[in-house]
Amino acid sequence: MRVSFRLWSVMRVAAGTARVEIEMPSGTPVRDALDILIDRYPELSRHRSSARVAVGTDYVDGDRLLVDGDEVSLIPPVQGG
Amino acid sequence: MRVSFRLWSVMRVAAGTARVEIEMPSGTPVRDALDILIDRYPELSRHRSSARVAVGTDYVDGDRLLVDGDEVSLIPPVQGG
Amino acid sequence: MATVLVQIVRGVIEADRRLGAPGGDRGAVVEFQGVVRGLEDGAPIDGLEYECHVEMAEVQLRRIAEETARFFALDSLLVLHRIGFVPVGETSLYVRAESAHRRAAIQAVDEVIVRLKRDVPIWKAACGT
Amino acid sequence: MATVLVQIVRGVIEADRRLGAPGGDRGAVVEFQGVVRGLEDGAPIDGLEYECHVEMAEVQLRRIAEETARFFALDSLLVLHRIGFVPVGETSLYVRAESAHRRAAIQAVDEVIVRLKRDVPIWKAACGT
Repeated sequence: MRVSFRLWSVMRVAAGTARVEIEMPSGTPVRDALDILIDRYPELSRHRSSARVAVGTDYVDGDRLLVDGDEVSLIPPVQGG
Repeated sequence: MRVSFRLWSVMRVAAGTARVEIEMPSGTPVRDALDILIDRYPELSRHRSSARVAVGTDYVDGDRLLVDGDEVSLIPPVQGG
Repeated sequence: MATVLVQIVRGVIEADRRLGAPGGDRGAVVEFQGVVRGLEDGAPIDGLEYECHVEMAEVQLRRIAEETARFFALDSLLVLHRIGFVPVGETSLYVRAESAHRRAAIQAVDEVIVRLKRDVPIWKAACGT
Repeated sequence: MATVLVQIVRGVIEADRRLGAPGGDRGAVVEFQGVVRGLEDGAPIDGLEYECHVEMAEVQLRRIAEETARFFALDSLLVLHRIGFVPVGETSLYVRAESAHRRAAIQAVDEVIVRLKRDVPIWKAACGT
């Protein structure tokens, strides 16, 4: 399946891109998908522990199994207000 | 000396007047002045325990000695807002 | 030094949205409006008639506002209380605090209202339908 | 049921002062404005550039606003967050709560902001001089 990652703020800057598409096995858990992403973009690794993950418009945890077409956002600490 | 009392809200309504002037000895403490007022307007007595007293624009306690020309306000529980 | 303004007013309160020095360090502006509700003790009313010892109210309110502005290190604090007849749905009390930080502005607005309701000589009477 | 409106906006926030059903039971209206300050980490700036995951931000913000409005039994709750470039002195966040009682409106405004600052995907970057 094809997973679309969206990178925001400091993570977008670190990776130098706002979107990354990666092929991976269907049903990959979020935490494994992040491993795959960080293999490709090691400059994201220092943000991993502080970032949350969303699929679509909702936060998810690392156990969540991804399906084809999921859009995964990496959410570094937010700063609205 | 002449002491001018101002009555407000429920106390004004109870006494049927907003202002009362009473002659009393110079240096009368506030608490004695209230006794004199309430002798004249016994319908104020049931409000006495809940009312505070101000001289001019400041709250005072019962020990305060009045001087000629003092304006004494009886302040039932306030309801601003 | 904070800009502090308090006023007992007759007639409609027009919130002064321009208060505070432009270019000040404010990061938070909090405004409160107390509005006359349609029911008083469960009965419908047309409005409230506010009675006020004006000279004393202005002195007490200024003291409260100055102390609160100092304590919370506000940039500005404005307090307007309308008196006389205030129809249902109109504003009887308007408070505006400007501060560098949100919490200070919010707490200052609350503090001013708590102290106003305790110490400022204003009373209300329901005006029936 | 409370009237709840949330919006991510580009361009100047014009506070909607007409929100809320006329004749509602509101006795308190609390408004908060977050204003961009002239210094960021001690250095003078021209403004802040807000980045936002808009679809997600609107969903998260709506959930926060609806839960808060229900919990505090508000009459209405409006939350506007501006994104893109916001110059110093302009409003980046506007929150307005209407309620029967003051404390509910004040606490609701604070609660919305606390949760927004924790969960709504918006980020800022200083724009230097």
